[in-house]
Amino acid sequence: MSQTKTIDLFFGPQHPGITGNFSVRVTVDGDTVVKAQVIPGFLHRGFEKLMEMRHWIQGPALICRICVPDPDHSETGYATAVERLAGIEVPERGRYIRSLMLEMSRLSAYLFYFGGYAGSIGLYTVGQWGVGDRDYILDLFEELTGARVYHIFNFPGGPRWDTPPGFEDKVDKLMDFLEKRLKEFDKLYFNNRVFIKRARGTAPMTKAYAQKMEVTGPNARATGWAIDVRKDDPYAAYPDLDFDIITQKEGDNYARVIQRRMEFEQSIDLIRQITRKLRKMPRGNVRVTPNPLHWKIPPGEAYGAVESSKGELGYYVVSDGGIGPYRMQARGPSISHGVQVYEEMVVGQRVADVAALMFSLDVCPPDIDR
Amino acid sequence: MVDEKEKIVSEDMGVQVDKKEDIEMRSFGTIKRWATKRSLWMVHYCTGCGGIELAPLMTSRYDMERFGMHPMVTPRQSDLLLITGYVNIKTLKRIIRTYEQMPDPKYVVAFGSCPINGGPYWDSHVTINHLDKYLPVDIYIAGCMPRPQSIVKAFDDLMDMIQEGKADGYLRYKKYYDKYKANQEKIFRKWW
Amino acid sequence: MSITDIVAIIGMAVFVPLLGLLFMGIARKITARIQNRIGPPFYQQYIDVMKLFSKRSNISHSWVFDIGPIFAVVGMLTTMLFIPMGGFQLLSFDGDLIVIMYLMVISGLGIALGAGASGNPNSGIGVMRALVLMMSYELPFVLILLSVMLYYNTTSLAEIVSKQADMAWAVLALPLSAIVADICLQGQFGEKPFDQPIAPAEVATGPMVEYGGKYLGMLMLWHAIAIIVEGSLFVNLFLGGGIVFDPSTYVGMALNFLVWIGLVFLMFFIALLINAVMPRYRIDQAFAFYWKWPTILAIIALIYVMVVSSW
Amino acid sequence: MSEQDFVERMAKFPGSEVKLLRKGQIAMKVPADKGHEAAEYLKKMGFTHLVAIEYVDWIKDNEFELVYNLFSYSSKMRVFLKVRISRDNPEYITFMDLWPVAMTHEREAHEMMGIKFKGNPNLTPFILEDWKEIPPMRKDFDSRKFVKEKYDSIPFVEDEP
Repeated sequence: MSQTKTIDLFFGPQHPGITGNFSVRVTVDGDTVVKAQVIPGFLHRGFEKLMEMRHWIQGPALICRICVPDPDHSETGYATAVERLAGIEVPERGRYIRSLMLEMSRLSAYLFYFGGYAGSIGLYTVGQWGVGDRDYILDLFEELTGARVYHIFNFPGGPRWDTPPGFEDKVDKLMDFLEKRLKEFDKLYFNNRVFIKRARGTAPMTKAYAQKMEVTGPNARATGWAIDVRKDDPYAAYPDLDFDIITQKEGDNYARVIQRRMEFEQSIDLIRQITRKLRKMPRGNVRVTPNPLHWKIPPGEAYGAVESSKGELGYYVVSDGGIGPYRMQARGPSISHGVQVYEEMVVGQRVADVAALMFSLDVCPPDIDR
Repeated sequence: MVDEKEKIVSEDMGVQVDKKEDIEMRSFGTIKRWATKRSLWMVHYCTGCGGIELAPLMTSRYDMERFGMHPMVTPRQSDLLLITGYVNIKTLKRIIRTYEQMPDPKYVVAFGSCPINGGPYWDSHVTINHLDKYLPVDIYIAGCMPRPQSIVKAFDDLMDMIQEGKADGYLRYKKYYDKYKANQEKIFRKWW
Repeated sequence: MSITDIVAIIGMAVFVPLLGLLFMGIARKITARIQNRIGPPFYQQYIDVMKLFSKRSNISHSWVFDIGPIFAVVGMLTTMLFIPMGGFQLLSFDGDLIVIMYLMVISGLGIALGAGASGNPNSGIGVMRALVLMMSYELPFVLILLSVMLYYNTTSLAEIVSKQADMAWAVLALPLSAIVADICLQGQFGEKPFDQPIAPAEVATGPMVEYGGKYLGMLMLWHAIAIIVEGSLFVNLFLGGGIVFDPSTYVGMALNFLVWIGLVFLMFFIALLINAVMPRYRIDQAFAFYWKWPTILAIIALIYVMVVSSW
Repeated sequence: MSEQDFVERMAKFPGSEVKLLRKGQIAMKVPADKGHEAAEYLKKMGFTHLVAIEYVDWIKDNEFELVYNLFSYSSKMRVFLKVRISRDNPEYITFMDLWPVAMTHEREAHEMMGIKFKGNPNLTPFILEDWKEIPPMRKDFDSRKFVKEKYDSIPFVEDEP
């Protein structure tokens, strides 16, 4: 008998080994995956259609809901695209506040990520600590914007308002705290021998493969490919900030996690640079949005991209001169690494690593579904 | 002691309860309901964006496990289904399937504005706007996102309702089963 | 068998699950404290079991599925009868150590049988993993048992305990064996890094995936008894069975019993602390882990005992 | 190379209509039958990264516009390669041979806009399930009317007495 018996396993949509509402159907031979099929669409809301029925200024209220763990990048991506289309220049302080929010959002998304990957291999303590610490970032967001998760703050034309007095000091204090916590995470997690054994050499992605499959963001950087939208297509205050692109070499699960850990440190550094600049800057002038009720943008098209915590998140906006977008399309980072790349990379892995690979790639299902 | 409230619920709802079970329920109803409310296990299923606020709720800041609640992996083991946010048709099919796999008594908490009336997606072509047309909901939490405090409050209220025997969603589902099924069939072209 | 024996058996059969549930409740509390949380009350586990047994509908898949948990609980309770618990031992004869090894496997097979009948592929994989894991830790554990049996020159657990009361505790006489046995205990408890059979993110709690309501309550009781039985086995083998006071008086007996509870909890506590800060191995890594260093150390320990006892 | 150089080089491609939109973004319009050739031409110029395939429904012109959003990491330039196809028979060729990931983008465009891509083997349902209406992202699909008819018409189960 040459034919082996295979089993179909459904990972999701109701399964803890899945990053949200998403589904993977894996065909397993013994303990090895031989075929995988990704089934997205559980979070489809038709943003692109809804946007056509909204005004320009109503965009951020919807758009932030595209990727839940990382909503500010969605808002800023849309805002950047609309600003480019309308030819608006955001005041310097507005750009800095925007960058501050983006980096804080990145920190919170990475804390989530650490917990997610650790949870997929059973180290729940990291998730408990990480999400607990993330809440302090949410507190600051609440102080700045009034909301914990969906801030609806980065409008086309600049952030809604200036930082409250003393905000920069609070941010700096939190950064000191997070830096201290990161050392504890190192002990518990990043230097944990079982974690290293589990992650190192698992599902490696080569640089050539990443380039072929248009993988972006930390996943691409973990293979040694130095790309970063913050450098390549600068937005917000990033042209003025001083940072280098961090890369790893191996491109396996371990490199992907460590890549995020390094970027976490870098984000803390960036936030410190921003708060230093914000203190010196005159307060007040942050936003130049025209009167939104009869704001018309001349016909044309523009693309605005941001480096979200998952990769390149871009918005293509088309105007026909009306009060709202004629067409808006989002390019979620997960559309490249969550569908085809995942389907190909998971083949040959053990059942135990189906979830681990998904968490390490940081697939965000609403990115794909929209 | 005959438990009047439990009796009223089961008779009012017109659900067939066999005699043995009825006696058992009356005699131990209070204790059973107390145990049920103090150990609500929820299905680990993030059906929408509200799932993001469940994480702080489960972890150190708000620590849901204080109330004996924690996520369970499969519907067979769980008592509580959280509909966290908007419901896509594709998801609704899985939600109903999950709900039907859960053993009685089971409770549904709908999270955020979207399952109430559609929220920001009221004109979207794939989100069903009213969840209670397809599933019985025990408690709603308004807001987008509902803050963890309001979620904790909702769980607290749900526990009170269970103790008083008012959380009768699963009984209503049995009573109006035909109507619920008819509604579900109207929007799904085929089941599987 | 006298009336007192029957009363004792029933008493133990009630007491041990309650004790195990208490341990599990405290475990949840301790884990919560490590994770910066308050955690559930220590009696949470009793509430959970009460709730599970009060579930109104219980979905069955076949009669094999039904008897699986019963098989497991009965198997574990039978094992319990052979294990000395702080001076109380219900059944005992020469060679009971070997019987215990068999019985412990049988109760695991009960779950395997029931889970297999559920037809869910996740349970199948979970059962497969559980069997592989069992095979992995049984090899060093059997070697360690051999070394202990050789050292005390008996195959009766009761005799090992009584000899330890005369001589030193085995943990002092055979420290290497004790370390290896503790590593194996981690796998027997099913705590991380060896909780592959129930890994939620991988196989969705494996064998338990289709079990809900009363079945899950049974499995919880099974787990509670298993904790006590496995911890107690270690305590009997290496920590003198908790016999520190003179067992001829009633006060001494009661104190011995409390010491036994404390020692079993200590073993569980150590496993718990490791559990809280470790991810899990992949099943092949767990297998490789057990058959490498613990096995080598167990062989060294065995050779050491052979040399010592031949003098 | 400056942006103007790029514009000039792209303008050399037969039948192309090139426009510098703003700093770093160029639009290049080519006839539908030259699309694949133009993509190869651009890929050789360094535009190796296919960001996304955008699709716009220009219902007044009775045309669909496919926008291949290409980015060059070497020169940090972005180009929108635009082709227009008829709305009556929306069919185009696949770009999977140039960028494998185009498969997913085309699958999405097929589902949301109803454009068929010749040569793409995987045009199966992707995001929607059992969708029988006209593709939802088309301009003539009225989502508010659809919602009213489909979801709002369903009665509540338990009306208050």
